[in-house]
Amino acid sequence: MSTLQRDPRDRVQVLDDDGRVVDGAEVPDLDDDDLVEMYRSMRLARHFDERAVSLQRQGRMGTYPPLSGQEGAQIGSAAALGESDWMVPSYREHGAAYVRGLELHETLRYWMGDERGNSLEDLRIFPVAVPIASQIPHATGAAWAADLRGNDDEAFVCYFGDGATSEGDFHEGLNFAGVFDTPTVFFCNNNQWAISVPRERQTASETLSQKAHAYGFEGVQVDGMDPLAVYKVTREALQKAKNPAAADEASGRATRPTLIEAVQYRFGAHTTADDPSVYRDEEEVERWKAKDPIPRLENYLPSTPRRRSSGPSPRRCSSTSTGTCPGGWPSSGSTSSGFGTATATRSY
Amino acid sequence: MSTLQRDPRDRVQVLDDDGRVVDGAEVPDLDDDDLVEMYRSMRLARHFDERAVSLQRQGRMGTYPPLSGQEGAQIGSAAALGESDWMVPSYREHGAAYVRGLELHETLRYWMGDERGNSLEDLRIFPVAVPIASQIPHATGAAWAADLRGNDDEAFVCYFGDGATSEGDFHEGLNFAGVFDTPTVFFCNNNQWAISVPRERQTASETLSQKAHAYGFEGVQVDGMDPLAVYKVTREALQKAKNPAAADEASGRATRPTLIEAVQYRFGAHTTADDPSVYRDEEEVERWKAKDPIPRLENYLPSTPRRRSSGPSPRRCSSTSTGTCPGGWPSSGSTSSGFGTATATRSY
Amino acid sequence: MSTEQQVEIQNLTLVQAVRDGLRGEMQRDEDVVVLGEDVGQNGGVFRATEGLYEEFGDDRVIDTPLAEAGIVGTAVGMAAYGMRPVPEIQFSGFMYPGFDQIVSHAARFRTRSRGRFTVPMVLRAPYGGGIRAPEHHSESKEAFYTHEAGLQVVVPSTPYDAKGLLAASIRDPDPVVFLEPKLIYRAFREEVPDDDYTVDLGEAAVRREGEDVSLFTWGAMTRPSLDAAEAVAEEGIDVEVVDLRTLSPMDVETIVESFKRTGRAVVVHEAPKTGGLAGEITATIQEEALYHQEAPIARVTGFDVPYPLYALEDYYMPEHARIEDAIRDTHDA
Amino acid sequence: MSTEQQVEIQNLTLVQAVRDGLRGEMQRDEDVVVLGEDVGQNGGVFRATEGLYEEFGDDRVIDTPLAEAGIVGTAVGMAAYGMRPVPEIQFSGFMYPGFDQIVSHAARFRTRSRGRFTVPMVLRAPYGGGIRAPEHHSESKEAFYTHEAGLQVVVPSTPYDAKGLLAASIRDPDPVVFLEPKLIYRAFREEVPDDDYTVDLGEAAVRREGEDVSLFTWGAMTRPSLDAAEAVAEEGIDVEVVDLRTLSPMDVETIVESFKRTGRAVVVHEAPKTGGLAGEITATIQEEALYHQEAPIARVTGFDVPYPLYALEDYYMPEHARIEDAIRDTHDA
Ligand SMILES: Cc1ncc(C[n+]2csc(CCOP(=O)(O)OP(=O)(O)O)c2C)c(N)n1
Ligand SMILES: Cc1ncc(C[n+]2csc(CCOP(=O)(O)OP(=O)(O)O)c2C)c(N)n1
Ligand SMILES: [Mg+2]
Ligand SMILES: [Mg+2]
Repeated sequence: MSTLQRDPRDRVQVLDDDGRVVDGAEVPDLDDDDLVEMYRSMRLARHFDERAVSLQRQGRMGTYPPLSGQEGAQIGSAAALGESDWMVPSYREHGAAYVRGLELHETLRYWMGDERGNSLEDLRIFPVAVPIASQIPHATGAAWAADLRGNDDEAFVCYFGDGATSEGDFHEGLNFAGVFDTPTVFFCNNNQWAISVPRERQTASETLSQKAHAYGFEGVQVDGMDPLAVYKVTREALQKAKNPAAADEASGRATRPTLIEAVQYRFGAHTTADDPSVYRDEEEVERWKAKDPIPRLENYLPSTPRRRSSGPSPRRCSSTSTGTCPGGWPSSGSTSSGFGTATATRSY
Repeated sequence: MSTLQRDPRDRVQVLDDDGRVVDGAEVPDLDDDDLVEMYRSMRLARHFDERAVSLQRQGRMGTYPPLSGQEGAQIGSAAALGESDWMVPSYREHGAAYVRGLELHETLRYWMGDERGNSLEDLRIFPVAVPIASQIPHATGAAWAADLRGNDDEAFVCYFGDGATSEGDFHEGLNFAGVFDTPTVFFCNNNQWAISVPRERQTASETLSQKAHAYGFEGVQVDGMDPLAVYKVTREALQKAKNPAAADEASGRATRPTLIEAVQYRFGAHTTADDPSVYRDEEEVERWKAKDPIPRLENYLPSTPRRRSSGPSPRRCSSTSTGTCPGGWPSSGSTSSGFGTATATRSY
Repeated sequence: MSTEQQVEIQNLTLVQAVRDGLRGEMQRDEDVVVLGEDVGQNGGVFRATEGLYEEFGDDRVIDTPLAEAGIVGTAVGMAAYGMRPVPEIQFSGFMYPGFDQIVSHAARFRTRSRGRFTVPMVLRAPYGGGIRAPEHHSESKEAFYTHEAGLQVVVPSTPYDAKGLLAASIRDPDPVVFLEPKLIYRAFREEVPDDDYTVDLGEAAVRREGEDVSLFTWGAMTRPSLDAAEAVAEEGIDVEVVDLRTLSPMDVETIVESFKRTGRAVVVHEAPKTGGLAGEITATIQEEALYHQEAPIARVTGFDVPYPLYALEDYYMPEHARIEDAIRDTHDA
Repeated sequence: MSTEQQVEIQNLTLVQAVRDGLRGEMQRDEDVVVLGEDVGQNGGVFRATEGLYEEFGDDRVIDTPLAEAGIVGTAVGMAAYGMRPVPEIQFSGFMYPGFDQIVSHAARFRTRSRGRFTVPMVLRAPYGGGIRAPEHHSESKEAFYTHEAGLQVVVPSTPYDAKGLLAASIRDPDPVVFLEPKLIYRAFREEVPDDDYTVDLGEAAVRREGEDVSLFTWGAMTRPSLDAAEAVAEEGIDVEVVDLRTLSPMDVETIVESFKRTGRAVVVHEAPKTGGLAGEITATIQEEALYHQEAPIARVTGFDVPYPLYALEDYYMPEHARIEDAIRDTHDA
């Protein structure tokens, strides 16, 4: 059974809080290079985040939305994208966009108030969306267009927060996806807070993932601070988006879209303009810090099966390498992750 | 178990298509006068509808939205309202509004292009809402206000169609109702069509009632052409709205709002400007006509327990009787239906 | 194609010309898709998409769920991906649930991404009053859209223009709000070439030349304006009637040039006066040509009230008597 | 209340005055409730509701789900029921998801029901640019709301007015869109009476008297306009600066009376030029007082582009140099 077919209240996990594989969990098929790259990207994202917050404090950057705590969800999900897949971010996906090939200086440039940091040539990343949930219908529409054009190897991952699920655009975007069966993966970063509003105030529904049933497709809840579990469900959802019949061989009735609720926590402030101490306890933060995705993956790494990557990995599309991205990326039929080797030579 | 706690796919019925009580169904506690009044109102609504369509054809009225086929849902639900309850209609609830006390000539006046037909003094009816689903947040907000004011005997029934469930306003209105636990009954007249768009094109979800689970409250599907079943579920939902703990004595955890999906059919055109032969088969219409709520209730009437109403019925609020509606209506604690005797003297 | 059909195609109503324009563009370019409520099998509530579903199928003429933000928002996504969606909103009064997607997204993708993503989308909606319709079916709020810099706004007033402007809009790389005056959907016919052609965006049309007073208008108000011009012509007042056709970007050159000759102007629109486009036009004229101005510029518009239900709409809509009076006053001032 | 607090209360920033106004009205009238995103425990992202949650509790200072149509729509329902909700939209650029509820419902319940239902709601939103914020956080689209007849639109420019206009708005039986210029939320302090008071809607304030040129503006543009007036005063140009305060209904009398004296005018606003209120004001002036007009009325406004990210916003916003130039040109024309 695909993990996507679980009860939405049944949270998918691969690693426990200490980085040990949980009983019965199936570890996703990632080779060591990919795992190391995943780890490296998570560390880099955290480091970038700290630097960005400090640049803002120094008055060298405008308001910035930090991501610390959410690296597992961002890197785990972005790593699952194939080269021909698309990413439709909110405003906090710096780490995910980096995995996809966006240079970090472009992210800085954008948050320093320059639209050119948002001009993501050939990366298959939509521009940063500030109005909450507004990007969701875009993801549905673009995926629908890909489907109408017969581009069967393209699926779309659309990111948004727990707060976004309350907006009409969430409802209409997911409902269209269900009706037109578009290849869209709706990835909800439930970080427990929408600025100062806690998840319970956002909706009375027990889980966010179960909202998928209102639209006739599958919803799944995953431990968003477990990068391997996130990778796994995102990968399965992407595969289903591109080939729903194969994803559910039994019935052949699976539909393309999936709603993933990645349960996680934002360690820092909502943005640099926010002071979370006004609305939440330090104790709560500490509790969630015990699930920090970075030490978790770090603890897991020594116990990997030690497989090397087979064959040449596809390169991350990177403007520093060849300037533009090769039009002919390997097809998403390839099982390789979104990571490549080109970045391994960078030093930070 | 309250019928509201059923699986949303399990359609509540009291009468079968021929007007016989279905096995195991509990007939709602309505006395003969009420049943006859219900029947009379349904006939009257049908008759009014036919006259209105013909007035429009004669050029004596503007566009008019007919209700034929939907009398069971309209009269059955409106009869369940207590005097202190409120009705928030869409644009097709002429029958429901009549039960609530709106004179039919006011309805004609409105559709003849005069806002005064919409100035519903003291009837606890909100004005006709033309933009689809826009009245849903109003119903949530007004119910919320009643709750904040401590007016515990007021619940709100909000009507809308199957098409309305696709709008953001539906989502936001129901989500707020769940979060703030407002005394609102969301009554969806699923008449299978939104102009020419069939129910299946509206959403991929199996039922509309199950959408309630996305908002953390109960959803129930009812045979909308069975006035007794409609009365029953609406009554239960209203009681729960006003006293959720009592409604679910076992757990005491029931929430106030309910989504009712009343499955039915519009026999006529969407409006007098519409030609349904372009998009649907006469055969389908005939199939649904076999469920016509009027002969169904007519067949049932001879088999009632023949109880007379006990005590004075509350009067329908009627502008022809005393001009205005008595401020001190009997409290909704009374088990009487929304019908009264004042109208029984009218002839049509 | 039968001869009979060819003859029909040459002499079309405005709504038929819209349909013909859509059809031509859909034949020309596979990326053009039509989506909206009841646009498919039903052919649109005004029949503007009649026959397209049969000709192009469900993948290109798409009945959507009842959700305007969803319609506009998914169309924005489609357009950003590279298609040319032509969403229809059933009445312009129902564009507001999709307003955020129109003004915050369709209008901004190009700037937001510095040209990486554009939104070649044409958002069609029947608009304006006078057809004895229910509440919200008679809106005329073009000023909302002309105030948003990333949008182009077009209102045709003739069948020929409707087809040509629609084609130009669909081929344009940026979003167009295409408002169709439903009062004149079937009011008259005009010869419309069978072949596809475009009418350039941003160019006004002088419908009647005149030397005494310039009258600026668009859409359904063009006809009563022309009628009024004919009526006052008998009194010796020679009115130039300019149909703006594209409201954003506005053809300021033609407006100013006409005004410089006449020194007097009347602006006519259905929308409420305050904040309506007549104010913008007046301000522009006095900026560019104040020293030619001989009289106050008159605004003949709807009133500053919510559009009434139909029993009162005849009092609301500008009609030729009000226009005539304004012309006379302006002429005599 | 301690003396220290009393002193503070007398000398408030604009955002503190808003808070003080809310507090006073909530104390006066139990029906007043505040709702919106982060207005509760967090006290609002600009601290406009700070302390209210603690004082009035969760039933009157309500954190809502993240949904603007839901916020406005439920507030409309509350208001129709008889309460006096004061919803906050976090930034005016996020009012659009709720636009339908604002223009089609808040603005129309009275007319729709011929007075049976009214909507005594005040929709507050921080608005305008200049604070180096992300996209959509610097909007200035008051013209959208002034074009909708059923809405009143208010923009305070001083702490005293903010409190008094807000109180008047809350007590008004009809809906008010209350736009708070966030650039000056904390720019300066002013003596504000501790007691409650109202500043009447619909009345402009002459901030500086002058004989040569009338300058009409509102909100955050009032200060650079006054600065510009002082600067040109040294050159002998005497500018009258009129702060409109209420944009709808507009105080046409004060505008026209001032203009009749000066014969020259400059209108200053942040919103894009095309379709901005400067056009409306100009058109009104020339209707009412053309024969007093000595020079074209200048519009100093934002540009007809989407509001840029902050690296360019200083070029976008009108500042006193641009205003000075316009005054000089108008004076010398
Ligand atoms: C339509 C809209 N309303 C309000 C805001 C202001 N705002 C920015 S982020 C935010 C909270 C978002 O919460 P969530 O969706 O959970 O995402 P998170 O920030 O937690 O990642 C709000 C209210 C906005 N950007 N857009
Ligand atoms: C926001 C909005 N969009 C579109 C319309 C046009 N319209 C009027 S009724 C209707 C279909 C409504 O279908 P449904 O909700 O099922 O109600 P029914 O008419 O079947 O009772 C449409 C699209 C509208 N009134 N409001
Ligand atoms: Mg969140
Ligand atoms: Mg329906």
